[in-house]
Parts: sequence; structure tokens; C-alpha cells
Amino acid sequence: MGGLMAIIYGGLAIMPLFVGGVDYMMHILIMILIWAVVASCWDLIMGFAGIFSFGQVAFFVIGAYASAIVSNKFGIPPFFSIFIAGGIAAILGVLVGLPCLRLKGAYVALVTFAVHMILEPFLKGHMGRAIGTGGSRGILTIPPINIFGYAFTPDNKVAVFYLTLVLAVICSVIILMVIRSFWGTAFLALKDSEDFSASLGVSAFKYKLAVFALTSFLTGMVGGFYAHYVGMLSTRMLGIDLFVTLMIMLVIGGIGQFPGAILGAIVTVTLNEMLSPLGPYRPLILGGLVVVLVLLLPDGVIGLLRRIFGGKRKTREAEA
Amino acid sequence: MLQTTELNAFYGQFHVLHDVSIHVREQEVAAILGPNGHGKSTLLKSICGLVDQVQGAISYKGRDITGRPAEKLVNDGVIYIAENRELFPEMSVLENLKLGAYSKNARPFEKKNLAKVLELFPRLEERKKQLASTLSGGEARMLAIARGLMSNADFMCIDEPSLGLQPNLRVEVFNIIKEINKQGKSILLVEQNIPQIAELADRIYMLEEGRITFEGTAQEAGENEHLKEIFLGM
Amino acid sequence: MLIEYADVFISGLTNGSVYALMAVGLTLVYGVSKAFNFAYGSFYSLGGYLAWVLLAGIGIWGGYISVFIIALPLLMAFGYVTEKLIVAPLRSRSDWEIKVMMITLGLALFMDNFYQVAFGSRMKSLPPIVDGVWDLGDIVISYQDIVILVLSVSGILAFRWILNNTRIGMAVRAVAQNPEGARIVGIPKDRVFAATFAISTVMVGAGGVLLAQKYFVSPTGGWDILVKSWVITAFGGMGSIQGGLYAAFILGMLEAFVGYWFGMTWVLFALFAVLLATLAVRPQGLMGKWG
Amino acid sequence: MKKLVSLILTITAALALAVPAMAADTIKVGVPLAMTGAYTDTGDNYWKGIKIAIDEINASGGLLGKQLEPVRFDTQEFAPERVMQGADYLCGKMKVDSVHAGWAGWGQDVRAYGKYTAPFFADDGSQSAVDVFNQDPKKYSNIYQLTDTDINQASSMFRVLMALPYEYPNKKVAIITADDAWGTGVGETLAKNFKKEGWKVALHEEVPYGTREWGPILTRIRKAKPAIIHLEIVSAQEVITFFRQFMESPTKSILSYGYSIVPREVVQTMGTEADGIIGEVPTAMPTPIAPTPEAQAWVENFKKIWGHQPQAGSWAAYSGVKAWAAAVEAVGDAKDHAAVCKYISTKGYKGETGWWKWDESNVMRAGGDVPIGHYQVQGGELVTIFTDPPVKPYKDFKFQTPRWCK
Repeated sequence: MGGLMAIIYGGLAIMPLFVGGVDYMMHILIMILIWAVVASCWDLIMGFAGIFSFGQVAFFVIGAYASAIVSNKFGIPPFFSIFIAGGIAAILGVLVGLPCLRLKGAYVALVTFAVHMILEPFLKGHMGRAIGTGGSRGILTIPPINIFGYAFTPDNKVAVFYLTLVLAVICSVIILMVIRSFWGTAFLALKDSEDFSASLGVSAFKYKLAVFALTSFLTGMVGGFYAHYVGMLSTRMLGIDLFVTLMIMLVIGGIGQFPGAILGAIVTVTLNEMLSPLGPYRPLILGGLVVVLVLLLPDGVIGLLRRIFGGKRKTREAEA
Repeated sequence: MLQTTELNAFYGQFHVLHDVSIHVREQEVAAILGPNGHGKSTLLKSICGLVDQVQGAISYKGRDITGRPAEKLVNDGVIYIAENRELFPEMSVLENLKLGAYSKNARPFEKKNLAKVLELFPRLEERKKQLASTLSGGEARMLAIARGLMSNADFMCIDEPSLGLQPNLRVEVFNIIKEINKQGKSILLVEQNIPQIAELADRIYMLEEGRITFEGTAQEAGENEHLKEIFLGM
Repeated sequence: MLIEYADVFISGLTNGSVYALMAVGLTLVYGVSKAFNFAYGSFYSLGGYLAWVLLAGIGIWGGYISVFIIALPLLMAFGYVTEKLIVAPLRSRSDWEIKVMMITLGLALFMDNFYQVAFGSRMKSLPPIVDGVWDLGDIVISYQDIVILVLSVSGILAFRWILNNTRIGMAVRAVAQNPEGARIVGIPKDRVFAATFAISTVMVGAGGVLLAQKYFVSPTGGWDILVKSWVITAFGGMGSIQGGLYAAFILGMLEAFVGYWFGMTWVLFALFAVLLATLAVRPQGLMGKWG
Repeated sequence: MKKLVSLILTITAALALAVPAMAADTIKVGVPLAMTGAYTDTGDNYWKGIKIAIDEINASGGLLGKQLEPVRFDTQEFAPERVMQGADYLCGKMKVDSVHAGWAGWGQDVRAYGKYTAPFFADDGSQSAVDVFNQDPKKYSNIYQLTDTDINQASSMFRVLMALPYEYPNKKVAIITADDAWGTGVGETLAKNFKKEGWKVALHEEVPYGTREWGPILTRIRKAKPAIIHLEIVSAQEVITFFRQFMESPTKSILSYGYSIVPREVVQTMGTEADGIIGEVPTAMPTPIAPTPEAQAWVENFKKIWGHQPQAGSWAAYSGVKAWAAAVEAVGDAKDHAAVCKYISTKGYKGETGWWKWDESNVMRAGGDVPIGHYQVQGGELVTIFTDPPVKPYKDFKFQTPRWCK
């Protein structure tokens, strides 16, 4: 896992050598890194912990707005406000997680997706405007992250890219450590049989709540980072498009196949850009692709790689 | 009528049955005895097409039925009657019985069988309209057997019919099984170690740790030291 | 005052009947096979587009009656084949519930954009089934609403009758209540799964035909339906048809009265607040069961 | 089936052509529009105008002897990073010499394209976009708005409502808007203006998109019996369902749809049923008879090509392309973006109805030769009854009292 991750990030790290001068390409690379973290978090909560959380985009947007508001209103430097944003997202994550953990399958999906759906009217409405979301106009000026006097604005995309890379690597290492730790084992046990693992002393509640907190924190923090990079925010991120795109990253990367989600982000964003000139045919093709891939590549690209290179085949049964 | 040859069965990585060979003759009651968790139920389920990983051969009326799924076997005349009963809790007793005659072969005999079954189980006749979930343990066991009869199967695999029943109910259930057998059905049943089984069964197998450790008539079983020990040990 | 409440009540009743028809199919499939169909809204649009093609495109003789006669079997076939092709193969996989959600989400994306490419992004309108209003003095009810109410309620009743009195209906209930037990008595589970998927497609597609003349058809118009149906099934208890019915009418009323008292923007908040409160007390919904 | 086959063929062909042939001697024109998602339809309207302009220029020998080559970009649902990506792609990577958008991000676009130099034409109609511009007019000097702001458009609606040759039975108004930036902006401006005139705002409601069941709101309307109902939701399903449910038991209210009259489906679906509804279009091409022969010819041409009356946005986007082309023609170099922008800002452009002039914020303010058009549906078509500012009856077209008010 770690080796593959190092190869992927290593490969990305040298990309600016080739396309460093093309803002458009650098922007795509930055977005790949951002989505890679969000998708990995989603994979951690859904693929490993087995919780059907559909609130990842919501936590991303919450983090983005939180960081923008905190830095705009209280003058807190963005470098710190993204952590505050992560904290706020984590608290909300726990608040959402608490009722969810009593629920099952599709119910969890619904309650978490409800957060997503309610977020838009909230941010646009009077309550949102009162806390500074700018209502349906959004927030159009957000200061860039500034480290030792160097501003990471969209004009310096290579610099922003390496900063994003550092952030993404840190987040991925955290996720990797979680998966490799006792937690990871606990999650796998939980997924196979809750009764069985309860008898082993794995407290389902504690771990699931912790994973809610952790993934919301990381997602919210990356959301904050995104806000300061792009410099503007609107509720238009809550459309179905981004949600589906993230889902496609997981399908392509493979569920519960970390670091597949990172590969998924790379492939999906690239594919999306290549198909973009086709207009309405783009989502048509993407949708068809999801159907075909779920059927043919049950473990995503990672599964395919494993089949090709014949590495250690890790099946669920073998681990249980 | 039914024969297994060197049957092996697996649950995931667990090898549950080892080279089990048994046979049941026409109109015979065969019983499989053995301690809990040694594979008796697995054997029945393997025969009835409810276990996915099976090796070896199973034949019924001279036909190979290995790997044939349960829903098809019902039509062939092999029915499984579960220990945990597997009823439809939110349906009435009558609906449960009607569903027992779901398979194509049983359908034409639904009316006739229903009358027969209700005659055999007067208690169910009384509770015809009640939901299955409201039945007592003994009644539910009877409903399970009755539902099995509705399938018009010739060969019935009954999993621990007396489990958890009071002694007087046990006797009633065994009497009914005897009656069914008299009406021409072959029966393979699984029990832990009930002395009464000797009166009911024509042939007895002992299954320990997934292997057959004894095979013989009821009389032979009664004379077998090893079995006696277990019978007395209860 | 009373007149106004009666007015809002009627509005709630109309909402409720529509929601009931929509939600029953979703809850059925979940109850029987534990599969959650994300393309449900797109199936709704499919019904609408079928009606549009038949009425406006071909100009079929016989109007809506012919539409129902032709569209319903087509929808049924579509649902059956979809289940066999993309849902059934996943059942034996690990994480199959997530994978079913994903694959149906992909299907939804595909279908919605297919509509856009094939029919254009503009909404399509259909001729009304009936015109005119029933004037009761202070209260006015359109015949269209009455037709929708009557047809959806009778649709649901017909569905319940099928479920309770036919062989296939009994088989469906049997699989829902006890899949292993159903196998034992010889019910082909896989075929029942596909059949329920087909029935649910018919239900939602018929809803699409019925509602297209009031609410129009557009490529992404199904999402709203999916979300509302989802809330209703969860509220009523996933898999409980009775619960779904109650939930549909309760939420229909809630929507109408919250909209009247507090304004339309609060409807969504109110829906989720009620849902969350219900789930906090009864995690399985109003009438749902675990398992 | 035929459609399916052609669909598959198109996909294959499009994939094959996805790598654009690098024609050496063309001028690239960026066209970032919504091609998928909720805004597809408006994106289509703009594209129709832009396409006509480009085809016209190419047919007449091109611009400075070079053909124009449109480079399209799908802005999807205007997520911030998508808007930014469009700018980086079109201006940064494809090096286009002008960008023609429609709705483009309501301020997000100003920041994204302001980084580059190519002239950028948007139809945001939003004060927030102008606010961003005014933060740094120098940096954003390449940003042009083809329509006036939401505030000014709403004020125009109010003036015309007050000028209608119609006796209002009372001074009560109901305002219903979508909960987007445009809707809330228009709603607030209208409410302010009505209150100032001594009217009572009996109902002011923001509704989410997708609202199609109007029972509760109509109940309140029927109770209040307002003289004016203003509905501002730029989506056909919502406005048509509202109208139909309203008509089940109408109150004697003037039905003012503002910019919501724009979606083509409104008149196309309802035909004469919609007669009586009023609405407005900024940067409007008045119909059915255009103000000048040139404009009339343009309308005829549009109808010939696309098979229907021009919609809001089509003409504005068309004029944006032509204004830019005229400036390039005058400057003599498409690559000299600063000079082109300076020319547009100072000289303006003479279009079919007369002069287009941008103000110091690069906003095409309503008035003069390009006023806001106010329509009423009559005989199933949009008929211009007023232009504004200043409020002036248009030709001989008269306001007709709606049938439900008689």
C-alpha cells in the first residue's frame, strides 16, 4: 500500500517539470490532489469502516465556508483557519455520526445525504447570510494562504501545487496509518460481523464515531484549503455533479482498496477533462462507464493491477 | 432412494463434512445422531441444496442432484424442514401452508394436501387465521412440518424436530412423523441423542466431527456399546 | 380560516397520493432484496418520456389509455432486464449494497443524460388527462388532481391486492420476510428479485406518466422524486409498504402546512427534522423492522 | 433507434476529434457555457446567438482575413473551481483572443477571467459581478457585461408595473422568487420600491427550484387578493405550474413574471393560455416587430436558422461577438487585447438597433438604443408593450387587461 502510494505521489511530484508553465494543467493537478484526499476519506469511512456516509461533499463545503468565514470575519490567517475549519467539520461530523450509528445501511446514507441537501438552503438562507456565507451570491473574496510572507495565490500554481502535495501526502499517510493500525483491523472485523467483533471486544460505536470525526476533519480541512486556493465560494458545489464525480473516483479506484481512491481521482479528473468537449455526452459516457466498471472491475484499478502483476491477492475472506 | 458418496462440505475455510456416505431406502426413516455442532445440519442442508461449497456426489432416485439448488430440489421431491423453522412470520398459518405448495409439482395437489395436513394437525386448523409469529414453539414446529408436507415431496429432511419441545409434545411430533412415514414418505431426520429415536428410525447413523462413526439398524444401534454410552450419558 | 385549512388539506392530500405511489416501489425493492435503487428517479422520467413519445411523438390513437397499455409492459420489461443485467450479478460480491448504490447511480447519470441528448434539455409538456375544475364555491379542486388522486390510490390498492392475493405476490412477501424460508419451499429467489424490481419500475413509471401532464418531464426531473421517495420510505420504515403509505400522507400534509405557515424554504428542513426525530426514537422508521 | 445509432456515431466521431486539429491561421474564440446540468438550456440560448455571429463573420471572409474558431468549454454548474478552470483552459492553454459567455458565474467569472487579458463578455446581470469589478477596475478592464444589473432590471420592472394603463384595485403585492442570487436580488429591490410607493407587500416568499405544487402559497394569495403577483423563477416548470394552479381559481391580480417569461417553453407550452402575463428582457430585441429594418432582418434570420423567435441572451451574446469583431477590425490586431478593450470601452459598437455603450464599470447599461424590453403574452407570443428606461410605450402595441382581471 505504502509503496504504491509513494509511486503515485512521486509521479505527481515531478509533473510540474513537464507542465509547470501551463496554468490549466497545474490547476487540474491541484484539483486531483484535493479530490484524492476527499475520495480517500470517503473510502476510509465507506470502504473500510463500512458506513454508508453520503455527506463527504457536505463536509468539504462546510470546511470551505468555515475557513473562508473565519479568516474573513476574524482576520485569522488562512494557514490556521483551515485547521479551525477541519475542527468545525469534525464536530459536525460527530454530531451527524451520533444519530447515524444507531441506524443501518440505506438509512445512514439518507441521513448523511440529508446534511448535503439541507446545506444549500441553509447557506443561501437568512441563517447562512447572518453568519457570513453571502447567501446565494457566495463569498467572492477569500485571502490566499500565506506562509512567511509568501502568498499561495492561483497565480503561482506551481507553488500551490507543492503545498497541496504536502497536504495530500500528510492526509494520505494518516489514512494509511489508520488502515494499518489496530483500527483498520477492527473495521474489517466490524464489517464482516458486528456481533462477532463485539464479542472480541471491538467497540463498534467508539471506532465508528472516531472515523466520522477523522474523515470529517480531513475533508473539512482540505475544503478550507480549496477555498483559499480558488479564492471564491458558492453553493454551486453542492450540485449532483461533484457528488457523482467523487463516487466515480471510488468506483474506478476500488472500494476499500486504498490507495485506489488516489488513482481513481487521477483517472477520473483526467477522463472528465478529456470528455469535457463532448458536452452532454460526457456524463452519458461517465454514467455508462460506472455501470460497466462496477460489473467488470469489482476492485477497481487496484484490483486490475493486482491481477496483472499477480501480487498478493488479498480477499476479505482471507483476512477475516 | 437417496445416496451420498464421499460428501465433503465447507463453510468458507471450515471443512465441515469429511467423506460422508449415507443412504436412505424407499419408505424408510433414517436418523442421523450426533453431538451438537458436528455437522448434522450441514449434512441435511448439503443434501437439500442449501450449502454452496459441496464436493462428492448426491443422488436421488438414481439421478445425480449434486449442486442442485433448494428451490429446484423441492420440485424434484426433496424438501428440507428447518430446525429454526424458517416460517414467514407476517403471514397467516394458512398462507404459510399454501406457500408450502409453491412448487410446480405440488400445485395441483394443494387442496387435497391442505385437507390432509389440517386433519393431521388439528391444532393448526384452529389457528388457521393467526400470524405465524404468534404461534408457540411446538405449534411452529408443527407448522414447519405441515408446510413441508404441502410440497408433496417424497423425501423429507427434518432437522431436529424435537428440539426445545416439552416431552409430551415430542411424543406428539414423533407420532406424526411416524404417521407421515406410514403414508409413504421417506424421511431423513437429524436428532441429537434421543432414546425414542430407536423406535422411530429404521436405520441410524452416527455423525461425529464431520465423519460417520456408526451405521446400522435401530436394533444394532441399541446393541452398540459406543452408542449406548452416549445414550446413557445424556 | 376553515376554508383555507381545507384548501391546504386538499393540497396535502394530493401531495400525499403522489408520494405514496412513488415511494411504494422503492420500499418494495428494498424490503425484498435490500437493494437501494438510485436510478429510481430516472425510471420516473422514463415513464414520462415514454408517454411523451407516444402522445406527442407518435400521436397515438386512444390517448392516455393506450399510453398505459403500451408503456406499462415496456416499463416492466425494462425493470426486469435492468435487474438481471446490472443488479443480480453484484449480489454475491463483497460490499454488494454499496456497489448496487453505485451502479444505479451510474445508471441514473447515464439515463438522465441520454434523455438530454435524445430529447433535448428542455422540459416536455403533455396534454392533460382531463381539463377543468370542480367548483365548490370557496374551494376549487381541479379534475386533474382528482384523477391523480384516484388513479394513484387505486394503483396502490391494486398493488396491495396483487401482493396479498396472487401467487407472485405471496412469493414476493415470502422472500421479503424470509429469503431462506422462501428457497426451502421452492420459490426462485432471483426471479422474485427481478420481478419486484420490475413491479417497482412499473409503479414509478406509471407515476411518471400520470404526473408528466401536471409537472412536465425533463432530463433531471427525477431527482426530486428520488429524494422524496427516499425520505418517505425511511420515515415509514424501509420495506414496510403500510408504513410507506402513512408516511407519504403525513409528509404530504406536513409539506402543505409548513409551506402555508412558514414558507416553502422550510419544507425541506421540516421534512428532515421530522425524519430525524422519528429515527432517533425508532431507528427502523415508523413501521419498519430490522433485518 | 435511428437516434441511438446516430448517437453512437456522434460519440465515436467526437472522441476521434477530441484532439482539436490545430488550424494554423484562425482566431480562437472561447465559449464557456453550461452544456450539462441545470443551466444547459440558457447555455443553448447564448450558443445560438454566438454561433450565428461566428458563422456570419466566417462566411463574409473572416476577421482580418482569418476564420474564427470557437473553442467550447462546459462550465457545468458554475462551481468556483470549474469557472477558474475554464479561464485557465481558454485563456491560458488555448490562448483565445476573446471569450463569449452568458451566465458565467455572477462575479466568480470576473475574478477568473480578470487574470487574463482577452476581452470577456458575460451576461451575468448581477450587481455582485459589478462589485467585484469595482474592486479593481484596472485589473478587470477586459470584463464586459452585456446586461444591466439585477437591481436596475428590477427597478425597471417596477416602473413599468406602475406605468401600466390599468387601475389597480388595491395596493397589495405578492412577491415570489427563487432562492438564487438573481431571484433574491430582484425580490428585495421590488419589495423596497413597492413599500416606498405605499404598497403593502402581502407576501414575500423565496422558494427552492423544483417547487411545482403551489397549493399552500396560492391559498395565501387567494386570501390576500393582491393587485400584483410577481413571480421570479427562471425555470419553465415552476412558472407554468404556478400559472395553471393559479388559474384554477384566479384572483384579480396582474401576473408579472419578470425575467421568468424568458424560457421558451413558457409561451411554447402554453400558447394563448399564457395571454396576459407580463415580463421583461434586458438587452432586448423587441418583437414581433423590431425597431429598425436591420434588427427586423436579424430576427428573420434567427427564426430561419433556429426555427423560433430569438430568446433572451441570444441577441446579447451575438452582439458581444460582433462588438469584439468590430473592435478587432478597427485595431487591426486580435492579439493586442489592451487596444481592443480600449476601443470597445471608448468607442462602443453600432449594432442592429443602434449604439451599444459600456459605462465606466464596463456594464452595458439599459437605455438608449438598447433598452430593457417589457412584454405581454398576446396571441401566444411575446409582444413588446414598453421599453425602459425611460418608460415608453413600444410602437402601437398596447397592454391588454388579462382575462382573469376582467
